Amino acid sequence: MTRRFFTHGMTRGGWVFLALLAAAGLLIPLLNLALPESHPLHMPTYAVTLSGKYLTYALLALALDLVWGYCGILSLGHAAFFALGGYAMGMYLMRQIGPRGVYGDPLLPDFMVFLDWQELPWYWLGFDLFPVALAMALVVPGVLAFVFGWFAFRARVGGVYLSIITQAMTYALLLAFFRNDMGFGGNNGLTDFKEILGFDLQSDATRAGLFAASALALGLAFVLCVAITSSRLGKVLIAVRDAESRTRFLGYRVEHYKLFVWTVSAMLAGLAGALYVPQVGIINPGEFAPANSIEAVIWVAIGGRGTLVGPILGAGLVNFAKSWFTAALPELWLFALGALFIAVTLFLPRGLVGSLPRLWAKATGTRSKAPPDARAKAPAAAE
Amino acid sequence: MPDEPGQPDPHRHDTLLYLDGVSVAFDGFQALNNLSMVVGRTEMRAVIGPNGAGKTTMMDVITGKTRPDSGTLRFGETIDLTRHDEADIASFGIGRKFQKPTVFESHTVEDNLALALKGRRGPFAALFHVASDDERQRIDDLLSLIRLAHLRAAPAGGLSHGQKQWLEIGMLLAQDPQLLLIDEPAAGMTDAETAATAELLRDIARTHSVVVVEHDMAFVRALDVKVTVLHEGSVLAEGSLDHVSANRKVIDVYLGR
Amino acid sequence: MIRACLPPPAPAILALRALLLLALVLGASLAGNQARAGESPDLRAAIAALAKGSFAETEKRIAALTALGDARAVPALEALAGGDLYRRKADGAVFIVSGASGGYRLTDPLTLQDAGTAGRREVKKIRVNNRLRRAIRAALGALTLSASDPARRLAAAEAILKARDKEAVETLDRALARETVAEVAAALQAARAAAVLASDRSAEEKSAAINVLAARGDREAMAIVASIAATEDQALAGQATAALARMERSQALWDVARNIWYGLSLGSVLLLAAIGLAITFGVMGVINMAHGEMVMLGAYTAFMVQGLFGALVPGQIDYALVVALPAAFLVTGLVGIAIERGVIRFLHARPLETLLATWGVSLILQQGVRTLFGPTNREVGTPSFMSGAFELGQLTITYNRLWILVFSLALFAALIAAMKKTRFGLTIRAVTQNRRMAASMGIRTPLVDALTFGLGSGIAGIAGVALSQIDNVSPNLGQSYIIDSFMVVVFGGVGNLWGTLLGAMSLGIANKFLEPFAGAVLAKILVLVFLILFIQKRPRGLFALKGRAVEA
Amino acid sequence: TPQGLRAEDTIKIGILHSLSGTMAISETTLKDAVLMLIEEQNRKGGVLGKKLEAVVVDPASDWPLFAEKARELIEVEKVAAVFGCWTSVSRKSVLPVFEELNGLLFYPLQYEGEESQRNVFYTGAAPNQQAIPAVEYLMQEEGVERWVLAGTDYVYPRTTNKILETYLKSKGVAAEDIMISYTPFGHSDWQTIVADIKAFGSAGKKTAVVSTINGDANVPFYKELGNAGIKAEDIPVIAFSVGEEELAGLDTGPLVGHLAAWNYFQSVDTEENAAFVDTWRAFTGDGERVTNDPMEAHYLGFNMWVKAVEKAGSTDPDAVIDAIVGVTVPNLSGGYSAMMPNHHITKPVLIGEIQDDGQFETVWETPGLVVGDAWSDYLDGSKDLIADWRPPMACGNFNTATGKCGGSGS
Amino acid sequence: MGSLTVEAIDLSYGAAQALKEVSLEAEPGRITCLMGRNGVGKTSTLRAIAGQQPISAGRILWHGKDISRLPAHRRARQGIALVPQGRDIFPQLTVRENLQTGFAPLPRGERFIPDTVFELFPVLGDMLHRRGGDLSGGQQQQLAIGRAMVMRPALLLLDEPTEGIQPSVIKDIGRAISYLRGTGEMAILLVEQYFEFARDLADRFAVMDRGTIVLSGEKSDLDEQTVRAHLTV
Ligand SMILES: Nc1ncnc2c1ncn2[C@@H]1O[C@H](COP(=O)(O)OP(=O)(O)OP(=O)(O)O)[C@@H](O)[C@H]1O
Ligand SMILES: Nc1ncnc2c1ncn2[C@@H]1O[C@H](COP(=O)(O)OP(=O)(O)OP(=O)(O)O)[C@@H](O)[C@H]1O
Ligand SMILES: NC(N)=O
Ligand SMILES: [Mg+2]
Ligand SMILES: [Mg+2]
Repeated sequence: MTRRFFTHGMTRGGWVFLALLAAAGLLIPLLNLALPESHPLHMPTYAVTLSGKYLTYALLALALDLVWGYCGILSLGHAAFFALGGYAMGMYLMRQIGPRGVYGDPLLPDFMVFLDWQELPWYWLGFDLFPVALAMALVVPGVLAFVFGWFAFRARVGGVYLSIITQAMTYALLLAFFRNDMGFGGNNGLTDFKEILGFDLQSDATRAGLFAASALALGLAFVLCVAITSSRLGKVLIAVRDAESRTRFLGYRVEHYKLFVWTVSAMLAGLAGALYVPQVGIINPGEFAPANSIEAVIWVAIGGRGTLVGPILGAGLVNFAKSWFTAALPELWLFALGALFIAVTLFLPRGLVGSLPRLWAKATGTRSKAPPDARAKAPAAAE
Repeated sequence: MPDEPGQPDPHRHDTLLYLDGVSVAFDGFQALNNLSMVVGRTEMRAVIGPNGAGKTTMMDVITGKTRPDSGTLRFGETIDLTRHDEADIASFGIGRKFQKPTVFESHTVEDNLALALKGRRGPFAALFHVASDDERQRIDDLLSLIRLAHLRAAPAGGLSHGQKQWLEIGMLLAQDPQLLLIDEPAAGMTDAETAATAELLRDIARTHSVVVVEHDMAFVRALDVKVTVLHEGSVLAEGSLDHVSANRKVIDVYLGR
Repeated sequence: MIRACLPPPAPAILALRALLLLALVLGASLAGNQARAGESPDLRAAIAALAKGSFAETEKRIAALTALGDARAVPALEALAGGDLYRRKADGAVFIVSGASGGYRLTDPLTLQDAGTAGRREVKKIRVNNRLRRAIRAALGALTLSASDPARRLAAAEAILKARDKEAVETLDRALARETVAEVAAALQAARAAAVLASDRSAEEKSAAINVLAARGDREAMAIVASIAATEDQALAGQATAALARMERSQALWDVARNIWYGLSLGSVLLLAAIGLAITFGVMGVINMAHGEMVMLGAYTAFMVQGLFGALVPGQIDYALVVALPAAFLVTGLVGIAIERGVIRFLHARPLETLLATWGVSLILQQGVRTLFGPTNREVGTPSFMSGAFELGQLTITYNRLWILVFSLALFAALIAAMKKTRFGLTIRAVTQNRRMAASMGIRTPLVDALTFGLGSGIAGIAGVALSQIDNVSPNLGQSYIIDSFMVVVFGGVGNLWGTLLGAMSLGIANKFLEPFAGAVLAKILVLVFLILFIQKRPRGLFALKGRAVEA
Repeated sequence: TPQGLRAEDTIKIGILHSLSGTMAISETTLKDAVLMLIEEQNRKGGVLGKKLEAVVVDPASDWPLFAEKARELIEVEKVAAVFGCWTSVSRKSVLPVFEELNGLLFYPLQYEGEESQRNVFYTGAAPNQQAIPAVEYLMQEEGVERWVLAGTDYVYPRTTNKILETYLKSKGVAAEDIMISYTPFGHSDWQTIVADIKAFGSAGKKTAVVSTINGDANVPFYKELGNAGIKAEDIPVIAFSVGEEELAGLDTGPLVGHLAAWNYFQSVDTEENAAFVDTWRAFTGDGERVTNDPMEAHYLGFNMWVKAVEKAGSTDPDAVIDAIVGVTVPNLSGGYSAMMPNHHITKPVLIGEIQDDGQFETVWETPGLVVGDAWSDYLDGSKDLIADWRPPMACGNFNTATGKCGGSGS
Repeated sequence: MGSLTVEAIDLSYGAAQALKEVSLEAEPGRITCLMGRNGVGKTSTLRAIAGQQPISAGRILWHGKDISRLPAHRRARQGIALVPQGRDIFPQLTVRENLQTGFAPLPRGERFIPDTVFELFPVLGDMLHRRGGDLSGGQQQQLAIGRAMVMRPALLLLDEPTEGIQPSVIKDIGRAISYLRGTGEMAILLVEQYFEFARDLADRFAVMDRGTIVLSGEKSDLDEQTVRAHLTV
């Protein structure tokens, strides 16, 4: 029954994706750890960490697609959930530093010492335990999303209004976390991590392990999203996206549906953030920046909204392009990236995954099963 | 002035829908004006009236889309409809077909019906829902009834106007509500289809309560039920079609000569 | 006793004070002195002496110069304060210098006669710092209390008020007797009151002085009265305390007025930033992430126009900004049209994707400007009519803020008239509500789309010209406004221009009322939280459109 | 080892400055400055007979991207040294990377101190090389008794102000004579704060503003200040983050007399500086282009690295780290700056007043050079700490009270 | 040869073909009535003529000139007006403004709303300042017709104009249409399900089924039973 629940909606593409992900999750660490540096197939640690980061971005994109692609909620604040998850993990990593900080205080992180904090604030308690921190990485974004969604969806805030208040939310959090008084390290955030679960964060094995963990998390999240979207609940979500008020007249409590996916999505984003932080080594309020949320939206759009594989590819592609361009064309890369965004919108109107099969079908003359229509209603302005 | 003032009695056992003194104004325009009406269990009622008389607004009020400024609105014996929202009201058993057809455009015709099917509406129920044979059968039946079986897998967004009307009727039937509110079902149908629809509704009304709004007099005649004429937000006349069509006022404001 | 409350004065200041007094005593006869302007070797030597030694020594020499009590020293002192006094390396002679092509034009500091030119390397500027400037200002105050220009007399009175010199009372009395301009007289009165309070004059006189200062009511006066409130004299202290309480009450009212003014002024900036977006996003439904860059392009146009003005009609820089307005409208309007024709028009059926494409456009424009103009700030000069400030009661109103408020309201009025009263406005609205049907009504939808986007962009450009007066002109300019702009449009209610106006003003005022006690950071957070809560109450903004028409 | 792989005939230098995003406005100049230094060095024949090759990346004002790019520079590009970072957070972000991969970072900005890392060389000012002398100047030369500490809300201003607060109090300034105000990054509406400053300054005591306001927020701040008629003679503002580059976007007419404290001004009148300015203008092809303090810091850092490499005969980081301490190079203000064992350098402190041509005029300078202090003497947690990377101590946070390496403990 | 000649047009929505070789004619002073069951392609035909949907084959001639490639607004400017199915009122424009959108193809001097509009639909006159989207269904239908009349078209395309309209107004509309025919200046193409209404007005009939014309001709030549047969399932 459970097996059926998780797999009945899986398409062939989905299986292929999972297989590739599993292969990458195993192979990349192996190529990094088992092969000597001189071997042509050796995977440099730099690339492992980078790919691990992409995977966490992909997880964020997947979470966003769940609400935007399937339920029409355009969140311009998803980075907030990501960052909160990241902070939860960052706090754990911070506590793991122990007396190895520059001031050697066994309890207080460095930034607290030089700002003269005498004791650990209560909300830092318990974060020395990994399970607590991991749980918080899910619970904090989840609770914030739940409370935010509870009010917003009940009040029937929708369309661009919802988008903008999600942006206001992340912006407010950005400013709040900037404040040194908040006790999260102000603008510098949390950094200088040493180890996770006793493993040295600077060792290749830990990095490979984090990569594999990210792949696993992404795989599980993907399966969960497939299950959700292919269930009747998924169909209700699409119905809400297309004609919200009509759905109500059928007796569906739209706000409950929205709240459900919204919260699930926020928790997935939090998980992504928690996996992101140990791999990049820093979490600071910059992660709350509205531009980050917008970028995540762009990954989804590029990959193909309303397809689950699309956002994953989109996140990977855009970030790979960014990594590559910023080194290869440091002074022109914005032109390249900007042009990429425009080109994809114009020439691949349904994103990579939405459009390529069509183009392929056109080219080969075969017909393919189209993904759920990714077009949405006009924003309130045009309605 | 209503010439057959039916005394509404909310406590009658066979009263399903009870409206008393319902008024709604939009920016000062009185769309419903002290409207009172009673619909009994398994009663079918036809509502006619000039464009802008308030027929659709009445349905909006009953289904929770529009809040009345004043008046009583009761469903069954106990439920005060003014205290509930659309989803609640739908789950009490009030279904509606809109004047302007609204369907889920990116869902297939079949999924549109499946979503409308009677059943538990919570997110978790939906998450773990598995389609039963009964449900599949019911969808098949409805598809052939609304003559869209050949388009069952087509996205509803691509249907013609009339096909969407039919799909909406199908969705309403799938809901299997106690009370069906049907706004202009015959619009865009051929005469033959209109007749068939009237037949279908009569059939349904044996076990359900139905309120139909329609401007097609042939259709209303075929229904052969009590007719309520609305005008400027309140009841102008009530009675059999022959009775109301003889009313001078009804002729003046509605039927014309 | 009063001295005891004041900080121990630095010796230099004491010396100055004595000199000031001396100068004041001589003040009355200065006008006469000027008349028999014989060449005074002392004066020339004293001026030449300014060119040598450390700041501390120069300060002493200024004192010595002032002590001569000769108003002919004024130009030299002013030039020194303004950094225009130079020493010729060859002979150590001192000149007032002004720029001329290829070198400097020299003016004799005493005779004010032209003294030829000098190359850049032949003269050396005489250094000043704030301490010297302050000394000069005080000295000039003494020397100018009887100047013919009322503005200078006013400045002199204010300088004496700041100095709170107990010895100045008689001098001020004499000046008051001569004074004809009410404003200057009031300042002299206040300065006299300050002096009286610092002296050991009678209690009645002091009591009267407290009333004079209480009537003035500003913070300067409050500080003086507060120092009296802390003295031993029971009666006076009581009176001062009461006066202080009155002043504080009126100050509190002025604070409210001040916050409203600041709020309106911040609101006008928000309005300017948002108004173009109210068209491209509010009316057309394009999630226009490149809006900020349109504002930025407008600001850069102002920079360019100013450059051209500087080259073509030097000296008329004031008009550059006026010319920049239409220029910016054209430039950004055309860019907007190009964007609409090149990108947006393919996305009319997919409004959400405009976010993606316009984000791309914004990246390209930012980098384009960075490549073209460099990453650093550009200077857009302030025209004279926008510099400085005036006082309105206890309010300091800066001209640039006032102009920006007026301008934003004018722009808003023009736009609303265009949208509601003209045929073009009607077609814009028709096209954006139902493009296909509008075409079937014979409306040239492609043209209207392009012009509408052009209009929104052009207006953003105009706003950019205005914003160049208060903010950085840099490639990042647009990014700093984009979020606020969206907030304003959404808060006001998408598609409602009046909502944008009210939204901008109320967010501005809310911010400015919160800021004094919450601090700038927390105030901003609170405003955002308020916005989130407000939208729960009114899910379609301040000026929500209601009814079927919206849901249809 | 990396040395073995670096067999090419060029030595790569990494440049890690944001060329896009919010910091591009400041950092792009530094990228150009390093490119110029590299070009100059190559003209002189390079280093160890090899040409230098710049590797420019754009971390795009995105802090995690700084770490990623740092890793790329060291691990993939195998650069010998990196010149980069501006904000403290970007430095914090890359620190672990430089530590893990044993790279070299030259950080050119004045910063909050409280740090000394083996792989990092701090060529900008520590607080004792900027903030404290600035306040001393105001106290002594201008007789300031009342202080507004206005800053952007992040760690550099916070720490600096904390140090200053302790310092001022130790000099007998009362708590009510200190006003502290923080604003968000990019704050642009300064009306309230400027009015508050005006009010605070009208209490009859000589008042000054110590500004740690960051980059973008300065232009609107000074515009408001100028328009509100706050004259330097009345309430001088001394800034630690406003240099020639920031002033380039302003009409400085109304701001004449306001101050800044740095270790270098473009107006410094020395042969070296004249040459530096000329080279810079030639390099950028812009005859009006200004120079600033962080550029000088890179100039010093770069020359120190060159000298250290030549001294060590190798670009190997360990060798350079050992060799560079004690290296002395001429600075642009006429003296010699030395790399100290704590990886900070010696610098003169200059106080300058803004002129109406957008330049600063030095009105005061320290008689000699000041040694950068990694750990402030005015903070409880750090007053016992020192840093010394020479063997045998080789410690960035040695506690003189406990005699141990590893911070103050408790 | 009518002034409107539709020659064997094809039209597809994506992969689905909706029209196959549809040919039609309409001429001034006459009413051509297009009938057929739901989904057979009536609306698609009108959209093709009005230029709202591109055709993939065939030609559309207007006064002998091929207009098949012209954008919709150019066709409107040549006198083709559409009363669409579903009304397509501009929801946030007032009734007056909705009517004024019809001015676009008119020369400046003729930009007024003809009195006949208000005579025919007095309710519009009463509600000039109400937003179009707030009107009841039938009122919107009346507005859609009125709006087309403002354009003073030479070819009027009416897609089920009686849908949702009260009986008395249907009669008025019928009278109005015959009046317009009577002026002899307007060609009218009427899509209608309401058989009696169509029969009373039509001069010519065309009946569609599954995207093609299956029957057409002068009313006099056609037998009512045959036509009706094509409309039942
Ligand atoms: N939001 C609103 N603002 C103003 N008037 C409104 C609004 N909503 C409805 N009305 C008016 O209320 C009246 C009743 O409309 P309603 O749709 O109920 O009529 P109806 O009886 O259904 O007409 P029809 O037969 O044409 O469908 C109409 O005159 C309409 O214009
Ligand atoms: N936008 C669309 N996308 C895809 N298919 C469409 C679209 N519009 C119409 N169709 C299909 O084209 C066919 C013809 O539709 P059309 O609207 O022309 O029919 P109609 O004759 O006007 O029907 P009705 O009487 O119901 O209005 C139908 O099968 C319909 O499913
Ligand atoms: N280190 C600084 N100035 O951010
Ligand atoms: Mg109706
Ligand atoms: Mg149709």
